[in-house]
Amino acid sequence: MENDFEPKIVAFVCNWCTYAGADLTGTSRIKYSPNVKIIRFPCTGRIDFMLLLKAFSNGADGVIVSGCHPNDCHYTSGNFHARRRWVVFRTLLDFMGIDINRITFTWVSAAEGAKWAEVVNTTASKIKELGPYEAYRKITNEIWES
Amino acid sequence: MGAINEIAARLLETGEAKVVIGYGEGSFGSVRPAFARNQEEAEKLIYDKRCTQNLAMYVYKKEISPLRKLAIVANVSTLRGIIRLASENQIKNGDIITLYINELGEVIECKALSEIEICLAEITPEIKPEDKELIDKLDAMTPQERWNFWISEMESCIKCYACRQACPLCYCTQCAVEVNQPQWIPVAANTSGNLEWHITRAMHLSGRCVECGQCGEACPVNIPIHLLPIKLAEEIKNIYGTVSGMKIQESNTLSTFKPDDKENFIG
Amino acid sequence: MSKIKKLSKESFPLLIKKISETQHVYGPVSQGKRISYQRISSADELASDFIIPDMSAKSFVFPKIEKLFSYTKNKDGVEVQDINLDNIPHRVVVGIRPCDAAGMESLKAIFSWDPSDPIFETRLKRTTFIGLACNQADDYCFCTSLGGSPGDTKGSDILLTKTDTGDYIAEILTSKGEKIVTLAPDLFQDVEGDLQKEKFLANVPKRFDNSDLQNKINAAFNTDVFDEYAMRCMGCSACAFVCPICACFDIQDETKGSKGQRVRLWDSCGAKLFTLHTSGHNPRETQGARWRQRLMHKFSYMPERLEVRGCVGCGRCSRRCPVDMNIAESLNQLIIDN
Amino acid sequence: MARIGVFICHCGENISATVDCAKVSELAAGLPGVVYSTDYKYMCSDPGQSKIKEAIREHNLTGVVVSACSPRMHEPTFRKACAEAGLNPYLCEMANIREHCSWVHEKGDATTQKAFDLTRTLVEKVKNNHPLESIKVPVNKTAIVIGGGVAGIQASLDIANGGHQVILVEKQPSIGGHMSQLSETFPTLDCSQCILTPRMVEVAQHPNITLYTCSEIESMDGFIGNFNVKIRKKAKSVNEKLCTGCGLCTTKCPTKNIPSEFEQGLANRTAIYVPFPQAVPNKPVIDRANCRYFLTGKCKVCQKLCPTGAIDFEQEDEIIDVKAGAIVLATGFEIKNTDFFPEYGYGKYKDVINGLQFERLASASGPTQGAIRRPSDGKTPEKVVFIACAGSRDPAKGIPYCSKICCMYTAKHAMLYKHKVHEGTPYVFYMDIRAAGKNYDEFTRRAIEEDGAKYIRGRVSNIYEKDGKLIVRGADTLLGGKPVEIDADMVVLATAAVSCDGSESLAQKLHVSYDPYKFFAEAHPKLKPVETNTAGIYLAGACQAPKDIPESVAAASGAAAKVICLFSNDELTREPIVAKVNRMPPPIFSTCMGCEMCISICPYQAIDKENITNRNGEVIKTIAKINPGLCQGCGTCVAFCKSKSIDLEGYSNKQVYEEVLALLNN
Repeated sequence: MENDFEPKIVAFVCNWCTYAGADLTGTSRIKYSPNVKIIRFPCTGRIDFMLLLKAFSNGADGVIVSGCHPNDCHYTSGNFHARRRWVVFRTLLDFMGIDINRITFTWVSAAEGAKWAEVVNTTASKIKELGPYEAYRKITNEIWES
Repeated sequence: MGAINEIAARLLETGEAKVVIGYGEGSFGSVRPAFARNQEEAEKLIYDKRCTQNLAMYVYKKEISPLRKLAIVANVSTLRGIIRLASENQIKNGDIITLYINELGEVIECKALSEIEICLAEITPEIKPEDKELIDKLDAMTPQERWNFWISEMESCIKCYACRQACPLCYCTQCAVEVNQPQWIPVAANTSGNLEWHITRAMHLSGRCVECGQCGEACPVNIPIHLLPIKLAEEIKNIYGTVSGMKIQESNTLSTFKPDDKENFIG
Repeated sequence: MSKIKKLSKESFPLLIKKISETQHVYGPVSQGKRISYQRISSADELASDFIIPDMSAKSFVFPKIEKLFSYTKNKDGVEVQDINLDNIPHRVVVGIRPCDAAGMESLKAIFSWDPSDPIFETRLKRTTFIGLACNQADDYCFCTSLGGSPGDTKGSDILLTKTDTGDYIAEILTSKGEKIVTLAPDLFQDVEGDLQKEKFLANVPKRFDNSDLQNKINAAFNTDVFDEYAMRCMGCSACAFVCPICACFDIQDETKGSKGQRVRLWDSCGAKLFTLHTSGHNPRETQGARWRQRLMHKFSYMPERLEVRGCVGCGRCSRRCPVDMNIAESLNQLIIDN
Repeated sequence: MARIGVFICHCGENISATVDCAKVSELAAGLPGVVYSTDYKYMCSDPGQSKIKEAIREHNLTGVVVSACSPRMHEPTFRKACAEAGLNPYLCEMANIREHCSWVHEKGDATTQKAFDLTRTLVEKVKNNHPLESIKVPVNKTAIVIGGGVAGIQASLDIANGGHQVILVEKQPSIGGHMSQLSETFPTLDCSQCILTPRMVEVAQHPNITLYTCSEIESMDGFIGNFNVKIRKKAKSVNEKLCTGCGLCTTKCPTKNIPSEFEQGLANRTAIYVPFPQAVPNKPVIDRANCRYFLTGKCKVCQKLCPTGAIDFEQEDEIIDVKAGAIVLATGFEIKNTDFFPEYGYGKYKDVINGLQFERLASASGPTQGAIRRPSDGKTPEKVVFIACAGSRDPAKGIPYCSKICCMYTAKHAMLYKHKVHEGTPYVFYMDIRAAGKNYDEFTRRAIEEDGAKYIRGRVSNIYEKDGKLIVRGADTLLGGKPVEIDADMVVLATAAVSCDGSESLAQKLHVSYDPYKFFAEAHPKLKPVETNTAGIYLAGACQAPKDIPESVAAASGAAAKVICLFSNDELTREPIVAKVNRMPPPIFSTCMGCEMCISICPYQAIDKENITNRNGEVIKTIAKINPGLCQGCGTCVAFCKSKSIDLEGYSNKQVYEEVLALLNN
């Protein structure tokens, strides 16, 4: 069962660094796990924390959030704002017992195609090990099962 | 507690305030928010140890704010609420006269918001020992135990929004939970919807919460929901050194940044 | 059909055990600072020494989320799946307070009003209420002012009254109650003579005289008594949600991919969104108007249309109100003023 | 009802080798709202694009999803194709099934499924797209150049020669900047003024350039193409129109002992003065802080002598309103004074001077007519110690960066000294020699090898005076830190180049970001070196970071080119991917509560306040307003806004929300 488990992982990435970095992974033909699917945003600053909640409540087992390295933001400071947001958000999730091991925050630049593959593979294998996010699924499914 | 009645009576008499928001005797030995619009009502205002409720949310309440100029009887949490509202442009100088009652029971009449800042300058805000205790207890738990704790609380939530209504900083005409394009948060009071609602509320208060605990006080099913924003306020104090509701010109922690802000989890 | 039996304190847990063999049993359970009706498997789990659970028992017949039907969107349109009433469980609620049980009558009046609501009807039919008469009360209790009592049998299928020995006087009130007795007839002992139930009931003094209440309330419609309420009431829905009778609801679609379901959710006339029009206009513009609506609905409109009041005097709304909007006090004031 | 067309590209075999494209197309056809779905070998080819165009017309499509390569590659291609077929280009989205799928996964069902998942996600997004029009902003073709040093001069001339109006604003009474103070320039040793003054004159005479000296920026609002700037022109007390620049006043002024700024305090000037002989404009100004009349109320010698009656003691500061389409910042740099260095005597030794003072000593037009004489007693120094990195690269002094120009000018100073004092010995203390530049390394080598400058690698720990000599104590790190002591006659500190006083407040007025050292920040360190984050404001020269002359000039021409590009259009066309604050009918007007936190979060200062007024003009509500001319569409405000009152075109809340749901629910 454990081995068969194919986790659903959503990656929220910025257009200018990580999306481009993932493009480079492709151009470099570096293979990675197909469990991760990317949603494109202009900037990490655009990524609403509520979207991460929506990902979990719609059955995601893991989430990746990735953007430009500090000081490299295409919009200069979107990632700095995002960084504060994630610091607080992560604290809150942890305080509520939500499994923060299921969220990977990372900076991947447009030049880091190999890093992107590594981030995806590491996250995918970590989530595989953690198994499906049953605890969250239980509370989201209750309304559908009654 | 003569002073508060006399000051309220004078402010109403001179027309400096159309209504004085304060505390009055409530049901069966409790206190309740009270509104003095005339001499008779001014006489009924009280202030004592029971008056811990943060009344700042009345300042922008639709039924009251048109009566500005207002006066408000304030404890420390009300002061902080007012200052934070001012820093978010919800109150202007001159909208309100604040009657701060200090530890000695003296009434300090603040006509300008800057006078409230002066009162607050002498105060180091601290969270309630019982809240601290519960936060520490939760911090010491395993994530699984914390999850079990909160999920059992979330199951009880009925989404009555008393937490929001009681909060001095939940002043939005349209709350994020009322947005239905897209329907960010389910309307239904199911467990995951409740969880999303409370996470959203805590996030929206992060960097802004004045730690009055009013949301938890208001909860009809006794969910200690105030621990969420208070926990974040404590973390923000530790990480960024900011405390909200102390200065009108204070910057908002989550809409500002420093290039060398620290974090230890972004790879 | 009322029959009086005796249920000894030793028999009571056995009865719960017996019922749980075939049905889900619920009762007031203490959970931190909160007492609520929860599923139990033994009498030990029941909370003791409290006035009234934080939430009323209405969720057994009118849950905070009620699925009405579900649907699937496909290429050609929408396929609707009706709810299967057979799936509504049989349940027994032990320890429901007489006021909560009495509230069931009012709820029934609302949901049976044209047209009758099959889901509600089925839930009510399949729920057996074993009431427990109140032997203590607090200042907020005012059932007696509205014609109820701490030992009121209305709405209960069996009403237990705890005596000073710890044994119970059991009034078997309905055929559903009879069915419970037949599960374990040996536990119910026959009694002789008057057991003087009243002796064991809490004393709930009358807070006001309810005669002509409807007209007095109507007379207050345009008075400025609501101005102070308008200022104080902060517009949450706590009062409505803890109320055993408030039955306003909202209909929403919950969706997930191509699946969806239409649900009925608790709503409250105290919330500003309740009457907000898309245009931005709100016919109940102020919190005062909304509070008035709450009173009017309970004490004027419902008696007029449904011949029941919307209030049983449990006092929950007042206990739970963050700003001490005390309904009994309001009523008293309206009665005095008018 | 949405009518979506889905087009799956094989990309030759790039996609189809691992993804079953026909299957994806078939699955997509089953999605609600999809009315047409197909796959093709090369969607980006002409026949591929024609397929899209035909489908748009034939099936009346309301949205198009092309599942192919990265949108970063072909989004413009397919959007253009859609536009050609009459579909608004912003109703076309791309699912990246090549870079993000076929190239990175093995052939198999999972890969095909992922390609479909990505396609479905974009189908759900495009259902929530709506037509957008590119934003047009009119362009006022006047540029303001702030700062009249060599960078400002170059930028002004380039823009003016491009046929556009330039307003050059200079704080000092003359343009010229630091370059006009220099003696000779490295690595060619040509006379600085000889090459600069013709440019200064050209500025003065250029029909397209309006020059305001003694002027500063008072305030700025507006945005790219449409800036409104107030310039404060300080009172010069001399009517420029009447003044002929005869200079009589300056010779007769009784206050003659004011240290000359131009001469770096090595010579004096009068209270009414022209900073230097080649000044542009070459008309005097009165230094009110030192003028006898302004101090005592008596004197007026200049007024009495002036043949044209140009002296005007009553003159007041003038505020000039100008409108401009672009702004070039060229405010240059300053160097630290010797008093910044306690270890070098806090500036109390007269013969410890900074590099700029040495320039004046070496300058033929300087106080010594180019003879190297030390300030204290006018003697020709026999040993001169030059200390590079005085303050620079010293985190302890708060200046961790390299001032960049010092290595070169110190070599030049050593050379100039040796050329003028043949018997003298120049010593140079240095940390590293940074001589990267055309002919730069050759130049420093010449200083060492031909002119005998003695280079000592090490820092100077302190300087003190003893018997009329300056004892310079340091260490030679190349000799294992051996202590070195030199009894010098004069010491020249290559003090750190720092941002100008007032650059922070100017940056704030112009809403330009700046680095921790108050140098203005470029929009991108690599690809946008002359742009700032505020569209329409550009950087030239050393206001951005220490730069030498050729770099400053290059940056100035770069900035000018950016301005001319901007001015080559009557209107700016911008991607309509901008944020908007919602508006709704009364009584709500907008759900924005006016907390203004988005104003602080916006990296582009694109958010301002807007008052909603009733018919009587009374303010009902103050809300945020986003200037589409400034907004770059990052969406940080959108994610931050608590009441969800701001949304971003192209990445709206509804769009991204539906994407998340679609990705996870099949």
